[in-house]
Amino acid sequence: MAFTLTRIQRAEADTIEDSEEYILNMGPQHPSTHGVLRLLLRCDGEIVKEIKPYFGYLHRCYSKVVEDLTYVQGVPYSDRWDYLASMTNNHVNCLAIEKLAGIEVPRRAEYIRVIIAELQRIASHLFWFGTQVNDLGGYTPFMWAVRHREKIVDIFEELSGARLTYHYMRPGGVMRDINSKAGKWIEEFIKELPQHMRNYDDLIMGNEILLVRMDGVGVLTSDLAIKYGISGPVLRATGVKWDLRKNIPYSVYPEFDFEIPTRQKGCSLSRWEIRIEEIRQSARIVAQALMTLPAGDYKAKVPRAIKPPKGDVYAAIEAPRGELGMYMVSDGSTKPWRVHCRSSCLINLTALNEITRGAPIADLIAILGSIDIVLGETDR
Amino acid sequence: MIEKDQNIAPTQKHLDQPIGSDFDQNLLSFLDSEFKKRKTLDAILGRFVPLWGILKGLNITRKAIFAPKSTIQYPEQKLPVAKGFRGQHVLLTDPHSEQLCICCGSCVNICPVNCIEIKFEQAKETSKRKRDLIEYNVDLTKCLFCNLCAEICPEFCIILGPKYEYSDITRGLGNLMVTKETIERRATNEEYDEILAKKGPKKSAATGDTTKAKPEN
Amino acid sequence: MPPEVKNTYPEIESCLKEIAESFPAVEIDRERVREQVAVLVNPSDLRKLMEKLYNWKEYPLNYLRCITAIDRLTHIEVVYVLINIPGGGGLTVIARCPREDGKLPSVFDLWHTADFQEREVFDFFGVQFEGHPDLRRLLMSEEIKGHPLLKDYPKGGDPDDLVTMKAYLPDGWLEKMQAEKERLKQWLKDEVEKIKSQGTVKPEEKKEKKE
Amino acid sequence: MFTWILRESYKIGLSPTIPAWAHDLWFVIMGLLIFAVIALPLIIAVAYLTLWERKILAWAHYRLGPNRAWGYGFLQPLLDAVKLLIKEDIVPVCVDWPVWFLAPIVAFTPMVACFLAIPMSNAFVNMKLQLPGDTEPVMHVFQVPMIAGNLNIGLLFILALSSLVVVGIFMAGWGSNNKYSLFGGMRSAAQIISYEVPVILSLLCVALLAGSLSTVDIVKAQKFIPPGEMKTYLELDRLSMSGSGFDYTKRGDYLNLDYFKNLEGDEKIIAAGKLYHRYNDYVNTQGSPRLPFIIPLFIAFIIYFIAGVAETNRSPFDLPEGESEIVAGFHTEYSGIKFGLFFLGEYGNMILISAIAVTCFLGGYLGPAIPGMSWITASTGEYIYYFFWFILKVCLLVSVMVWFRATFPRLRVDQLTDFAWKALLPISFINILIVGYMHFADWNFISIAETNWILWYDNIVRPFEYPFLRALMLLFFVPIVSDYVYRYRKVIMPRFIYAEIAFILAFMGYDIFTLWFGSKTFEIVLRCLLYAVALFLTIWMWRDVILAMRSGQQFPNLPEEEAMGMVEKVKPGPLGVQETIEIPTTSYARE
Repeated sequence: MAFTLTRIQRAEADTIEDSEEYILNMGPQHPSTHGVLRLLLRCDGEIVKEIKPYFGYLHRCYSKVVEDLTYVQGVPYSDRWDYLASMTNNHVNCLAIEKLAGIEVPRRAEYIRVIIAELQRIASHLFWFGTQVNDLGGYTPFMWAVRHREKIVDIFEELSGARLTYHYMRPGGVMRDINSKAGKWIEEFIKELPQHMRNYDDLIMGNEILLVRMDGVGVLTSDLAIKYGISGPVLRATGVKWDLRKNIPYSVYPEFDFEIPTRQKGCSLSRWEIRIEEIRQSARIVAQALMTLPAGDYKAKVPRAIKPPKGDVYAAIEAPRGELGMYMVSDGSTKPWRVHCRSSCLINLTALNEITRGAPIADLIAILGSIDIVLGETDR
Repeated sequence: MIEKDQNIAPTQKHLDQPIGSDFDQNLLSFLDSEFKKRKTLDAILGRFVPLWGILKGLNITRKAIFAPKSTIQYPEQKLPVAKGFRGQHVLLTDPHSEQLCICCGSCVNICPVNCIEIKFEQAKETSKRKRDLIEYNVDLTKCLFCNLCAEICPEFCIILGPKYEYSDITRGLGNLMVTKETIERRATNEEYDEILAKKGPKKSAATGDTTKAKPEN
Repeated sequence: MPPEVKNTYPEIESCLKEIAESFPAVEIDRERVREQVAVLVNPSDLRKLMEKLYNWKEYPLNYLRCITAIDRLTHIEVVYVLINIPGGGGLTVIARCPREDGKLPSVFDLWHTADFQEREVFDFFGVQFEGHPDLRRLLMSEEIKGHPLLKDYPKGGDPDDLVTMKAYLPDGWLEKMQAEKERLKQWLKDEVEKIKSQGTVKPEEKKEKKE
Repeated sequence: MFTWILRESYKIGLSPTIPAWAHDLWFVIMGLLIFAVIALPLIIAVAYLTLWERKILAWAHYRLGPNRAWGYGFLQPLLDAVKLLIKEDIVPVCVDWPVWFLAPIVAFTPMVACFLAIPMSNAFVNMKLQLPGDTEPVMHVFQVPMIAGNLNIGLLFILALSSLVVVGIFMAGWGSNNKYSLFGGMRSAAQIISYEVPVILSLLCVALLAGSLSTVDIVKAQKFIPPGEMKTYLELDRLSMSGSGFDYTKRGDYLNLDYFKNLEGDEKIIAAGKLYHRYNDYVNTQGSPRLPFIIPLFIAFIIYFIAGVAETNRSPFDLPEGESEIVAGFHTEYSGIKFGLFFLGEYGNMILISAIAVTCFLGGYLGPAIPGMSWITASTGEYIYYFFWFILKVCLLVSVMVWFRATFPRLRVDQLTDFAWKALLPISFINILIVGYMHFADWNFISIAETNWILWYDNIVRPFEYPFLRALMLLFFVPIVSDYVYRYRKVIMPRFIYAEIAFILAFMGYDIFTLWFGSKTFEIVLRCLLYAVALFLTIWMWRDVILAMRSGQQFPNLPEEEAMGMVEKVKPGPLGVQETIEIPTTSYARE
């Protein structure tokens, strides 16, 4: 119903010839642009006619800096792209280096990587859950989600020694072995996850206000999503069953049994459901990986100065926010000739103008939250 | 059991033994059963009672209001820092405050942000070591705390310690650019034993200094 | 052992055959990009090739994963990583274009995702994409001069645009950076001559020898 | 205290024989005194309400809340107030200064003024005084409610003033010369105007039951007396007054002591005092149940509370200052004590809405007798006992509001107004019908069953039926399918007119048949037929639409939609004509 009303508002707003349109400058300092995104809105009343995003307020010259560093030195920089999912950033960086240099990763290391990456996905989705509801005006879920995410952060601190920018995954394996304390914590976390998820569902998921706010808002069709290069939960919400962990497997993922949740409507609510379902699937993957954790080395023997042969590589993984890719060019020396990061947030934002057209500003905020951007990754 | 790989973290021994697959094998089935759990009464009421979701939400916040709180009163109480935490640098000397660093400059070279600078001079013939470390400055405003310097160090004498309260209002030398005097401390005996254990097998390595391999005690 | 990654798709092979027939100018390189087949084209053929790949009946490469560019000192290579959803097979199309005011046809109307990525390439390499709706800088601010990811762009910014430099730099650094820029120009000239002479590029090793 | 004030004031020679103007002046002074007694505690109450809210929110987040300022944060509100006072008062460039400056005051003052008409406690005063009709000064028993202005239109006064807040907020939105502030102002205007209607309709039920608009009478009407007991001592009155010709349903009649000729001295006075109370107890509550009105008017209470939360711009209706959408809404540009005034206004409104709800639905200052506190009498400060109950109930409702904030996300603007006009308004209309009928039937279900149904029809249905049936059509069909109306208007309009004609025939039929045949039964049968026709026409009118809604099919796009090319997706592009527009990033850019 709300959607039809916005449609009729849109129809009326468009039929008026002399409607007083104006420019509204949202951001870079705005509570819910998730950092320093700047949107230039052409509005009519509260109806958004067109959006012109401006990036670069968090640009840190990643590509230019890394060209002067060796491959190993470049890895800690990748922590800073998506500071809510640093592990996956390390993962794609190490994956690119290993493909380029042909490094064999031990099996135990791969398993540890999978466990860590899925925990990171859960943490990132939890944080998204909090911020999404915060954008919609609910304050409690944010605190609950952050309090829950804190457990994962503790696990990562126990493993890597850092709480935000864990430089944990290294070319050829991981930094330290997964010790029994962290293992116990992971097991506890996984075991009490279902209760937490039930609490979240009771708290907000069935809430009628949330449903009317999210349902049918920011609809994106599947063909349009593919045309826009959308990836991750936003793409899956449009009905496309595309997940790099299944379609282009890149680690030991083929050995685990998990499902790829998809929805058909492509609205914000279906993105919501996808992410909530992905948390469950990630928990299942972690459980399987823990149950069959092989013994062995946690890190291959890597020369101090990696000298990959000449050539290019495009490595991509399924990060929490979509396909996180890395195009790396080696000229045979110890330093990469060119490094490019394919940011999922930036490319998901390409469709923002399309899916928010004719929606009121309140919906724009909801849609922005449901795309789940991190400006660190958008600007690199 | 300790790898001879040079990139191994020096704090590996501090941590517990690495685990095998000693987790309970019913984890997955437990998860599936838990996720499948549905409250039928809830579903029925949700269909027929208007605004049932809102009432549920109110109920669960009511529970939370009277639940025990999880705040840590920071300056008074502090959370324990994990072993192997990557905080401010620590420059270890041996238990007799004899300098362990051989001024090879590996940490300076590996640092991605060039936040370490060292000054040394040739030692006199009387002393066992070749070089005397004069200055060891770490610029914390630049540092990424990536732990690479600690992993590359052939003497395992520079590590990232557990100190995380190093914020300051000025950036100058001694405040956020910590000096040798600030970060240097004696290694405890077990730390020193671990360092010896790591160095022992690779006495003849080109990077290590053979004369310093076995100090007297 | 890691699971073997499926990197050969029969559809792609047939596709490559047809490309080789219809576009004699393109060269197909199987070694260059790991686990993928690279198709090197000239700017003139790019547009036609892209339309063919996008409208491929059996196996349309409908998903553009990534656009980026590489500065090869003599020319700039713009890389398009294409893939088919849900097939999974893909190609890497690499278009060469001259280094100074290089022009390429935009693929915006085929893949809308090219909107920001082409802007990024233009921002960092100065490649003009003809047919792009609004080709502005993406990440750098408008008043920046030059294109930073070119190899002869001095670290820390272009000393010629005083607007930005004066604001950020302490005294005396401007002269240093101008000297650095001169050095880089000279270095680039030498490199290009060497490449033309021997046809191999190893600038990093040369630099190490210098230092 | 009030007892004391009155007694002392009479000692110092305010004799009952003072002229009328002095008598008025006396009540003016009393009003000012009580206002001074009200306004200061109000500010403090608001300050500590903020602390209480932060505490509850923190507990809901598993946090502790502010606990650094002196113990459990008892000094926090004071420190916040000091901070706001000593903060720099920033005046942005090119604000509309007078409007911008006046806005906080306009938003704050009506809230305080509303508390004039809220009775917070009650005291019994016996005093010797010569009222018209007394031959000499005699002892009289007076109920002095602790209220600044005991207006006989108290409810109206409160409603009128409380809806003035929107003016201040809108002034702030307009004067700040900031688009986000303007959003906030517009939103709050739309919101408060929409939610005034359900508020008034739900308070109308209260006025209906209490038989008065005076808040004091409304509270007295909720004094719990078991109906049986009520009946008995009304009859006792009848007996005691038999022969005296006393009519206790006439106001003021009880002061005419000629009825008590047969009584002597004090007995006469006591009878007068008794009659005074009997009168108040009876006349205010003619036939209504002697309960807190939340029991008979539960639905009205719910409607009022929801709409009241909306009127105070609280979550989930906090659109005017929803910080995730429009940065801080109407008070984006305000700082220092101006912002503080807005803050006070909002939280004072919370207290006000709760106080009105307590007064009208929860029995005001009345409360059950506390066991063991029987020593509380008029002489030992009964008003404290009443005041305690009042404060307790208000705190309860305010906490519920904070609890809402800890739970709910925010609605959108159109959903907000939908909720007011499509959900709350029809429900409150129907609620009024039911309440009116119950009231007519004396809240006695047996008598409802016994009522002659034609009488029932004449008295209840007929006055309401035309508006009621039209309201049915307009409220339940038109808004719900407004979009479809927009698309199907050509189909719908003629049928709409047929249905209208059928209704009018039905109403004409009533008079015709009563005049010509005088047969009510036949007339009503025929009217039922006509109603059937009209309702059939109504349903037929919406048939296509309802079927379309059922099948969920896609609706024909409007011609103007297709003209605008909105049916197929329009490619995103540059800003077009407005490509090279100057955007003032700050408000200083205009200079």
